[in-house]
Amino acid sequence: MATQAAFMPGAQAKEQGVLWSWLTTVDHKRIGILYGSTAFIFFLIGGIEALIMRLQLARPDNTLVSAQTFNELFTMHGTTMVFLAIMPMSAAFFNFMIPLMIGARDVAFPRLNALSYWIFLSGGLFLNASWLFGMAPDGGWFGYANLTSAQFSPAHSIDFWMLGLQILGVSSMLAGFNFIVTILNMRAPGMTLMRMPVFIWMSLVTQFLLVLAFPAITVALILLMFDRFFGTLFYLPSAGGDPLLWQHLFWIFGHPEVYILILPAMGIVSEVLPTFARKPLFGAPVVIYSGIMIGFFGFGVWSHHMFSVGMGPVADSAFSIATMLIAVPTGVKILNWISTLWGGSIRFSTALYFSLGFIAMFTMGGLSGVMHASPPVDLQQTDTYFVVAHFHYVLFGGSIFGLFSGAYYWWPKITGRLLDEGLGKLHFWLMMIGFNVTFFPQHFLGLIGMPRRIYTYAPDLGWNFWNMVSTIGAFVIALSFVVFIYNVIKTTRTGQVAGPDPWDGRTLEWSIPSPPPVYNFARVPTVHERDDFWLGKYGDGHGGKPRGAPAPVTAAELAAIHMPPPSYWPILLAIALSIMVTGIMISAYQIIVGGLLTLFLMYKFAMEYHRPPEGHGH
Amino acid sequence: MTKRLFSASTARTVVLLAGVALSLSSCGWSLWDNPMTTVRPKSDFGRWSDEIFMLISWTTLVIFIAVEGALLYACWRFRDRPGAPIPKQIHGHTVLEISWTIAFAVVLLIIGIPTIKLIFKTQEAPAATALRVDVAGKQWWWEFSYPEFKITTANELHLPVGQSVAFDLHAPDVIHSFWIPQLGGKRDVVPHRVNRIVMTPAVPGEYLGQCAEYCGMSHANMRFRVVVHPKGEFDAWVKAQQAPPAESTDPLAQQGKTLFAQSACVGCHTIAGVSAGQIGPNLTHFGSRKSLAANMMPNTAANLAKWVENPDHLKPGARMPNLGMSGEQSKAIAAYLLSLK
Amino acid sequence: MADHAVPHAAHDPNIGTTGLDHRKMGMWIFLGSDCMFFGSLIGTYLAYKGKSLSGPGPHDVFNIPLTSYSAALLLASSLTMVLALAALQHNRVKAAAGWLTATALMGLHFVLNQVYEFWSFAVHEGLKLSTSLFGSSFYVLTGFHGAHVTGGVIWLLLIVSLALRGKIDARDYTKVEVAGLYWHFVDIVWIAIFTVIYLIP
Amino acid sequence: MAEAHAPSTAQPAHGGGHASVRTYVNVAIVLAIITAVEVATLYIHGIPNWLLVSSLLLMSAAKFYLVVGFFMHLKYDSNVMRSLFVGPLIIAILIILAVMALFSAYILLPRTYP
Repeated sequence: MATQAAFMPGAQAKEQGVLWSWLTTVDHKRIGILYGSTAFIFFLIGGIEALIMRLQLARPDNTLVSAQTFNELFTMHGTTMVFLAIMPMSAAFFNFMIPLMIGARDVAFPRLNALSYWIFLSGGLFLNASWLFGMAPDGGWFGYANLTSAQFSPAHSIDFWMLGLQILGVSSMLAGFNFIVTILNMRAPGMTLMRMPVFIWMSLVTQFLLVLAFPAITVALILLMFDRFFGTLFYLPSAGGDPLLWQHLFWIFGHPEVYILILPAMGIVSEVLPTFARKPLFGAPVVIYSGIMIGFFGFGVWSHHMFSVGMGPVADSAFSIATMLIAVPTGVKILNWISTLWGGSIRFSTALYFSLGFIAMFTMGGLSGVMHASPPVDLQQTDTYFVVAHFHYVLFGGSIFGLFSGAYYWWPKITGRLLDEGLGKLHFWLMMIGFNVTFFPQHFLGLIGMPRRIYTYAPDLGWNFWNMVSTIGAFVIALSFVVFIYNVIKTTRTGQVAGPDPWDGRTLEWSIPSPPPVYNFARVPTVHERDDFWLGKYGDGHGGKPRGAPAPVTAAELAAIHMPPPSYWPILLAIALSIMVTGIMISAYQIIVGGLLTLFLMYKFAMEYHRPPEGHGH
Repeated sequence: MTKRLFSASTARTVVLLAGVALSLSSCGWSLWDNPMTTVRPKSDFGRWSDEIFMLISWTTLVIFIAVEGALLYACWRFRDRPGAPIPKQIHGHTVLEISWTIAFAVVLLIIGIPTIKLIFKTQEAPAATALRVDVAGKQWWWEFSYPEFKITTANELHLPVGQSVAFDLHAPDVIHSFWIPQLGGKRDVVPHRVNRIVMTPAVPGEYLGQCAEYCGMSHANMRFRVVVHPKGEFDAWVKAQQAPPAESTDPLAQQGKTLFAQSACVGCHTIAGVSAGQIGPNLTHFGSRKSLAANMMPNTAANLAKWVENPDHLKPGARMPNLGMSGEQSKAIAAYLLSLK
Repeated sequence: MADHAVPHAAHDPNIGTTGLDHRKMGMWIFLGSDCMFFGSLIGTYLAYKGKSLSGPGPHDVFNIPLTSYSAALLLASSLTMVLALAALQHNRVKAAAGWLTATALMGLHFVLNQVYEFWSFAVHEGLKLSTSLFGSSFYVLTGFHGAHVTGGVIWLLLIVSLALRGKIDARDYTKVEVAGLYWHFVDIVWIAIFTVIYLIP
Repeated sequence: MAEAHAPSTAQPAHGGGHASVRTYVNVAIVLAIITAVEVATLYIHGIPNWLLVSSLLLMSAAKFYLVVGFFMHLKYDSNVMRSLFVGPLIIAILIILAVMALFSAYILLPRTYP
């Protein structure tokens, strides 16, 4: 048990077959790829749901789908995009890039990392399995009480949603603990916090938001579960319960969640711009502090989602002011990004296109957000398509553009091959045009009174034209992803081989081969500055000379690298946990059996490496 | 591989953004005048919100143009040129950072101060002279009661022009949101508490309202109609509503009345002098209403007969059960209900 | 004892480049996160305080002497927990196992007290989960705390079983320390609950 | 906080070691005394409510501090560990206070309907 044999790269995979090696992998890079590809599939599912909704809304009084189906579609679209697409796509980059960018060989808890992925997968499958049972959730991604109570939603659809989110929450929090420890505790020698790449900083803030925001929704969902299954009265108005309690708990989670979705993209942009402008990030400490400010204030603005519920003028004013304050660090970030470009020597790669798209579109989303910070204005706009437009400018124009910037930027690092730049730019322009055609008219629709979450509308309200435009735009977006998928397929075999540093990068991940070896760094680097790799190549411009190539790595150094071997406990534990949680819908015996199994597997999991390898300590 | 297509792509960016700006500035204006527009306010409350909205819109438009302009200019001006040296490695500029932080704070003050003032102004207690209307949002229709006049009606709200109105909002089932876009912002209708919204309609006319908080299957069909009357007209409307329902001599309507009184209808609906059900809409003056099923369709005999026959077919999830009425029976009931002027 | 972590950092996968232990840091973050969990539950309880429409109120049912005894039990178990850690750090494995057993037993006693408390509230005072907002929020809050204690008891007993099988010695003190952090946290949550829910009128 | 925890420059930071068994026992005695006083205050009549509530909160904060500081060694531990726990604790307390304020607004400032 105490002998943790040195795991030599690749050896295990050859012995045990490809599938088994992926099921048992604890390599952060493989887990990152699993996260990314799973999330992309869920992203496509969520996108198809959106297309069906757009088709339904293309014409007034349309009957393509029923009211019930439409309500299921928008519920699942929101839930899927937030929890199964954007968050895990970010997690893919956290997994793959964090260790590489801080000069580590793996994350702090590799098996916990695998566990997070398998729990995420089971949560995603569970949530989508509801379609197969004809019981897709229909309470909205926000699931406002008391519509979700047993009285108004007696079917299991809400249970699928409630338990699915609970499972996904466990996954996110485990990943959060893991990455916080990884970032704080596994940085390469010399990499102080202020020398960390800005992407790592934004990831760190995101992880803190995750581990601190998810408990609130966990509690909200627990209360809902008790209401639905055990007869408690938390959201039951007739017993004095207040449905607004749900809204408060939900948005205490939900607003930080917005920053969970956008901060990773901001981090990516903060890496891509300096690389292609060939200039350091302007005011990097300011960008970092802004990110921290956004994260911290993110916990103090939740009620701006609730201006219309009647909290009274004092609370309205307090949350309005707090919300406006949060616009300051956000605006400061945008100006710092533009200043990074200023005076640079900008190379227009696809990755940079997407980052520029991020800045342009996120600025719009941010500015329409300022409108909602003013409660009197918000009262007209909340729950209309104006808000739909606003948050798609933030989450699609922001997060998705940012994540695709990261995808084009790090693709060569992950796969060893470059994506085709021509197809990439086609993807960008189709997505940019399609996105604006889809969502810009929704500002108009909101201002002329179209409420959200309606499956049909009357023909005489002046909404027909813009709805049709919006639907057409949605299909242009879909086309852009066809181009992306084609690009991926085409370049997998024939793409140009990237080499370790295709973009003339600035951070540590570009100092190692593409794709990186299992152990990442043959020799753990020592860091002297932010953008250390760049300074090593070019000097600091103030007389600091470029550093020469490092001494070649010796066989003895390679032999001394210990990597954790694969483990099948994470996937088993994830299965057991799912058995336990889903038992709530099926039978108490299943909960007990699943619970005991979970406990047993946790014990086996913990005891797999009871002791560190021999030679430690004394 | 990263250096090609520069000028062409920039040109496309410019064209695209110009197009966006154009659509913002030119085609926008002509389409604001719609039945549920929020930017042509017809009440004091709506007008105040709209003033702040315009203030923020213009402010943010200036910022928008400045930021996007700077972005595009930077992309054009500092594009990579062949053989260009490594640019100067600038790490930041403290004075700049401080000054744009302050600039943002100033902009927010410009927006924030009137906002806070307006929050308090719009949430003051209503004047003693204000007309009180109790609004109940139910799955999926609206009930309006005027306690001063002892009138209850459904899905059609009648208001006098120029008089302050205080709506007290109740929700017996789930959360809804009361919204008449042309008369101002919405206020959620929350079980367990009574919310209030106060406004003074300024222009007579017909407006549309709709539930704006997702409330279940037929949320999209929870609409209502608002009629703002000139003063005298409103009084006449009140009088008509207070009167007992008209008695029709039409035999079909008479037959319908008998059917109504003998069937399950009476369990849910009130018709003064006939029944006293509390669950569904009050039908005492149903014939005077212009629309049916929470403003889903015109209140015609044909529509009404279809509705009585199978409510769920017209309005998914409708709480009114299918009573198994035959075509003849439902036509009779429709004739009766429409006679209730 | 591993007093010099840095030289070994390259070998021990649990020690990071800052010289801090991953597991300990992870536990602290978990506890920070759990603060939000109990914070939300306590917030719920307080939001609903005094808003029940019926049923017995808090001070009709509370058995303060019993709960004070439970609170004292948990505090005492915190002491035995640190004593266990101190013993293990000096490689006195048997003593450590003894203190751990004492800790777990006190925890178990606490849980049994709570079971008795719930039972007597339900049977004698007529306060059930579905009686009133107070019943709902009280049982869910204290019940989740009780579940945390139960989890802790199982954890401690597993460590005791390892110790009895000779699988734990001074090298493994971090395992006990991390379990201890969790245990003390459960204790401080009870300190808060005891004051906010039981004592404050 | 940033520069103080540069990797490889930090001191080895271990729990234990800094506090002796004697300290632990002393802390436990103080905890027991505070608890006794807490419970005792309940049985003294005539204390004004504000004084009772604030003294109870103060005493439980003291207990909280003692357990976290000594039993959990946070007093001796690295700044990283301290901020990992104290930061979230502060956010949690602020949120509890905000929720209380939001839900009591209806009691403190009743909206009078004529």
